Amino acid sequence: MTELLTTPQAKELHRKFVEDVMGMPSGEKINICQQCGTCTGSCPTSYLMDFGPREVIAAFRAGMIDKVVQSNTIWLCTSCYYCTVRCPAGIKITDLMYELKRLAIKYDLAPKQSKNPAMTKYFIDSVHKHGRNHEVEMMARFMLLKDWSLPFKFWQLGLKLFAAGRMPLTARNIRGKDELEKISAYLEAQEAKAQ
Amino acid sequence: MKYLYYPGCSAEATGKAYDASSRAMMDKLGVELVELDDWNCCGATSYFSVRELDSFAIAARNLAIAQEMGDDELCVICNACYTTLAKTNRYMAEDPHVFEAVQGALGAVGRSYDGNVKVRHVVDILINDIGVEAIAERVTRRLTGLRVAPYYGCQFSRPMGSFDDVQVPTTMDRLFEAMGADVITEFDAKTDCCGGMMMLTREDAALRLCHELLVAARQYRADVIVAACPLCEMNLEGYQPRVNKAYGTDFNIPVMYFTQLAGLALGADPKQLAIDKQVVSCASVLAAIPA
Amino acid sequence: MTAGVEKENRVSDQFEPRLIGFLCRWCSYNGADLAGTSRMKYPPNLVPIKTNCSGRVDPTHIFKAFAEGADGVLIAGCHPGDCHYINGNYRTAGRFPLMQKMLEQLGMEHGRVRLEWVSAAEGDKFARVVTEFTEEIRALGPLAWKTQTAAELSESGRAASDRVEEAVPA
Amino acid sequence: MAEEKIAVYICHCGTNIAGKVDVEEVTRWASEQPNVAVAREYKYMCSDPGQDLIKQDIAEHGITRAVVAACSPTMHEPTFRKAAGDGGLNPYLLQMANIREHCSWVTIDGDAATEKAKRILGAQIHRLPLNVPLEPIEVPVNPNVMVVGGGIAGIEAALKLAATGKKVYLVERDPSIGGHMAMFDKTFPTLDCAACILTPKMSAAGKEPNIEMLAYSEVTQVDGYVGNFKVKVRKKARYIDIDKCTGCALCTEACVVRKVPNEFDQGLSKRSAAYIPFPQAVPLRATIDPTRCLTLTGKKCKQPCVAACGPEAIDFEQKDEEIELEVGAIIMATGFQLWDPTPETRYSYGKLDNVITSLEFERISNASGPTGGHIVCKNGEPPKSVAILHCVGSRDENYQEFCSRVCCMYSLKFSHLIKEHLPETEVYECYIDMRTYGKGYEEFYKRLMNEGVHFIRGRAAEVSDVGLSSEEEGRLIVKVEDTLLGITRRLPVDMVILSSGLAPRSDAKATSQIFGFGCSSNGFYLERHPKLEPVSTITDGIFIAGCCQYPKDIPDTVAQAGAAAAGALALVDNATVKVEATIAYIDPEKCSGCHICVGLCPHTAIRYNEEKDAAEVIEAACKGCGVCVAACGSGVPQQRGYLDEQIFAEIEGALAV
Repeated sequence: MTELLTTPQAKELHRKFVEDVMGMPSGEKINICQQCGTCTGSCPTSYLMDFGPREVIAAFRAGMIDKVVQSNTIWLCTSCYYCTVRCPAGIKITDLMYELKRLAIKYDLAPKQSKNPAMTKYFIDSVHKHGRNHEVEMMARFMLLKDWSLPFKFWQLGLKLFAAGRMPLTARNIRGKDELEKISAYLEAQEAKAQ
Repeated sequence: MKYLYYPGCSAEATGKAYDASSRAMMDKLGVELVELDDWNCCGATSYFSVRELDSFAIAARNLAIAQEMGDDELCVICNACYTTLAKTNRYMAEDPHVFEAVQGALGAVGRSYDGNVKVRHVVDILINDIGVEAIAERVTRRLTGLRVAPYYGCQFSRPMGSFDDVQVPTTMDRLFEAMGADVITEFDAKTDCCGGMMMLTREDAALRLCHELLVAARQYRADVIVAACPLCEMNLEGYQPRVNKAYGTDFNIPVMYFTQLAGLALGADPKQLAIDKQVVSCASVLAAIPA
Repeated sequence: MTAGVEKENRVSDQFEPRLIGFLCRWCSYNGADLAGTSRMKYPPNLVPIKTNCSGRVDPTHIFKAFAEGADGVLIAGCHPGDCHYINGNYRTAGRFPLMQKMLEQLGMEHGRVRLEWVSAAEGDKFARVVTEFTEEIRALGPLAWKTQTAAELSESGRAASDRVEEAVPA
Repeated sequence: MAEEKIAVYICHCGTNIAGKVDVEEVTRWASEQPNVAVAREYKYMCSDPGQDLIKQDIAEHGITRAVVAACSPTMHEPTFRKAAGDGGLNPYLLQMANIREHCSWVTIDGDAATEKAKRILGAQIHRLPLNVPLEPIEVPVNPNVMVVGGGIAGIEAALKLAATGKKVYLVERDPSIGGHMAMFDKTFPTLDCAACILTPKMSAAGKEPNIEMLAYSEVTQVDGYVGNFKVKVRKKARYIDIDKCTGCALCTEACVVRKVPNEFDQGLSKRSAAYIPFPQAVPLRATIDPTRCLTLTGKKCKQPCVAACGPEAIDFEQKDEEIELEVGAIIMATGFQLWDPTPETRYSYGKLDNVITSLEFERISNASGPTGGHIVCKNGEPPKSVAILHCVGSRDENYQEFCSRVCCMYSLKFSHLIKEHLPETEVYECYIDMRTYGKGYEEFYKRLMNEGVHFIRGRAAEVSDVGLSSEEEGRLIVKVEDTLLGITRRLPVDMVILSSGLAPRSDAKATSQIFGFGCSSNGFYLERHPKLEPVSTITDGIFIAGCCQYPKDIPDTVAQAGAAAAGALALVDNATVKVEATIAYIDPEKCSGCHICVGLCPHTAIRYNEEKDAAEVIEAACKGCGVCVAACGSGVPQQRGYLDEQIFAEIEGALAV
């Protein structure tokens, strides 16, 4: 099964994926996937994915998880959970997608053209900075750095929202905002210790 | 009645109207919403992408505060916040490893959480605590004849389905039926995905999903779509022009937060409900229901 | 779970509790057989003793087991309603709490006796129960009763069992 | 006690035991145990040479007790006890120690297994000296047999038994026998018409003098034991004198209540309150539905049925009647029910027209069905395209985990019927795995490929009515991933057939409790042994056949029915049967007559004897549960084979190691 696990990185990703997934509650259910396709058929965005949810599991079994991590698949998951609630094998596929996102970010393997990792990053930055996600700031940053075309696409809507007071320009910080960074730092340290 | 209340980040921006209308509606029902002190972002789906434990710990900070405030229930209006917070509880209960880690992380900032604060979606509270009968009694402006398409979105009852059916939720249907509306119970797309955050990163994909939803709403002759999530509402309402542009359609279907429409039925002032803050005009809706 | 069993199964210097399991012949004994035919793995600490019905298990049997050095005793019978003898297992259920009380009066920790309903189809449940039970008793540690003589114990047991039966509604 | 000579035999069972347990060590250890005269190991104790070992040792070494450490006693205790008997030893002086199912198969570590084997064996070695010779009690056998359920399995079993001259009571819950098979149009893979092959058997069962048919009846209580069951049967009131009724059906035409959903047609047609479920019904007698009949529900009715009935068979005064029957054996053939797809909401069953179950399609395609065999949608139009969704509710942890075995084949049959009736209609089969395991099945699959059916490997995700294009508008849209292409397809169709799995009957559990045997975890009746005794239950004298045991097709069902009939015959063809000797006895001298046991005995097998002022056991009624033994404060009642001191000895032995 693992003849495809040629590169050290592929081996490492496979190992980490197995370790993490088997650590999840009922993570071992991934073993009993019937490849029935209910997940992919239910997925609102699978038609765009390099690997549909079903193929993600097939690829994992073929020792190709590294290919999946580098694919666009995981950045197209909208976390709608259709696959998870419909899976006849009880596999928590949405959680698998999160796991793959984590691997992609951890090993910096996200496809460069994909905007989602950046969006994720700005979201977290914003939360760390203010304690809450300041939508306007996040979007502004995203547009400036990632997608120049957006402001032009959205100017009409933007104006309407602004007029309606639905786009406040200044952010309010929470008192305990530094707590969030501390929490992340603590968990990062713990993880480091574990390895 | 009194509930500890978690507005969520959108409530301060695009989702202002959801926050305002929730408070106004609850007020009409004699329920006080006490805002959670110094709450932080639930982490939404983004944190899951960094370290799963981060998302749980970040979310748990809010639950810890609720515990500190001596409450064992937390009312949430945003589907994403609801799922993230509830999922945190579930995983803390299911997985001792998660429980430990979260405790440790909270400990690092001088907090602690035992996992006993029940996360309640506002719809859950309306249906199961207040009850449709009690609500029906307080209706002053019946929604007679109004074709309402309740749009639950993804994370309303998925994945947990703790207070409503995972695949075919009906709680909002029951709510608006009690208010005399002509509810489209068979609304096929009621839990389909609106595209969520993808509207910014893969607009084509998100527009396609919104288009499918709007087609379904039109097929069922909906006068209004009511949503229970800021992102759903934003995408379905705000992006209708973009959908029309992309698909050569002429959709102009009013989309409201369900709390706005419910608020109207309960006699709240449209201003309080921030109905004028909608992008697609709700005039047709207001006109359709006798004051 | 297998990993856990792996650990339990190795003969190591950690405390290995000695357990006696009274299995009703119709349901639980067959359930244990099914665990075998399905090659499920569980700790080796429990020795099964077959009775026709869990209702046959007499307080004195339990005293005897503890007196002979058992650290825990399991009674397993058919699910309520499934009893091959109509309601024998209800007798067991009625008797059990009082047996527990007695044992506690005699200074025994709660949880050294356990009652479970295991059907002939529940091989997995049998394996799970034995695994849990072994762990729990391991945690409780050895029983200090081995010093006392079987005679006096089964005597007190016999006396106590009278009290039990009087208390059980016929 | 007298010095006993115990022989110990440790079976390798090939590697099943020896692969884990150190049999040499156990043998060595056994040879050092008190009273052990001989200790041997052998590759297969159950083989003839193995059994001969026991006989030889009895002869040569004057063995007085023996224990075989091998598999479960439920497997081979009879074998070895017989061997001991043949060797001149009382069979009850031989015990088995279960070191396979309870030891070698469930233990990971070899040393641990070896130690456990010693404990299990030690318990029996300690017990043996206390064993006393027993004689199995021989009881007469009632030659009659009861068959419960009148589907193809029950009919087949009843006919086979009747042919041997045995009296058979055939109990059927519905007004007619026939079961599910009577609803089908064709049968796979041969496509012979179900009615053509079933109807003759039905009428044969109706005419067979040795079969007493109890249709529209249910078993309410079962007492007794192997060879001697007492069964209470409630004959539900038909409100028709079955002897007078000629089955002319005039009452059904006269009846004014005409809008009752017809169960036989899955509610797709209507029947009257007075009805005959289907034209070939056996017995061909009318029934009046007490829940719908105006008269019987206390409403006003001119009772045109009474006027229409020539032979004056209608009797509104009729009452349910309970009868008690005595039989020596019982065959359960209670069948299955189709899994109700309503909970699988994404398929919109019950919400969207033209989403139908397989059984509904069976009726629609049946010449005597609600549409006269014309395959049409609700609006009467033939479908231009049909999707057949496999594995509905099957192979799914949320519903039924198992595979129902027949759905793939009946789905292929449906495709063929559609293509036969409507050659222009497109048919899509959405499947996970195509399971065509039977004789001629794979060939049938190939045939359907040639008939132009579209096979899509993928489990349908959902069925919706929201069309996104002109082609989709007003039709049913099936979303499914074609897993062989890796793309998701939207199939616009006019009819969706849900190939639902076969489920245990909703009352299977309750029924199994009435008869005193168990159900498997999947809800079907539990067989005594999955391979060697698939038609027996843990209760001697009660057999199972057909889909009540597990989903199966008609050939397997008929074969199993024959096997169950043979099993029952092998029992009731004997004048007597030996039953367990392990029953209770009470020493009147010791008994204080406190009555506690009398009230506790589940089988009222203990009575209080006035002049002895003591309780006494009615041997024929005692089933040997031992409740009285445990209940008695002074330990007076004892149970043969399970004496207190025997159990004590087992405990000592188990803990001595």
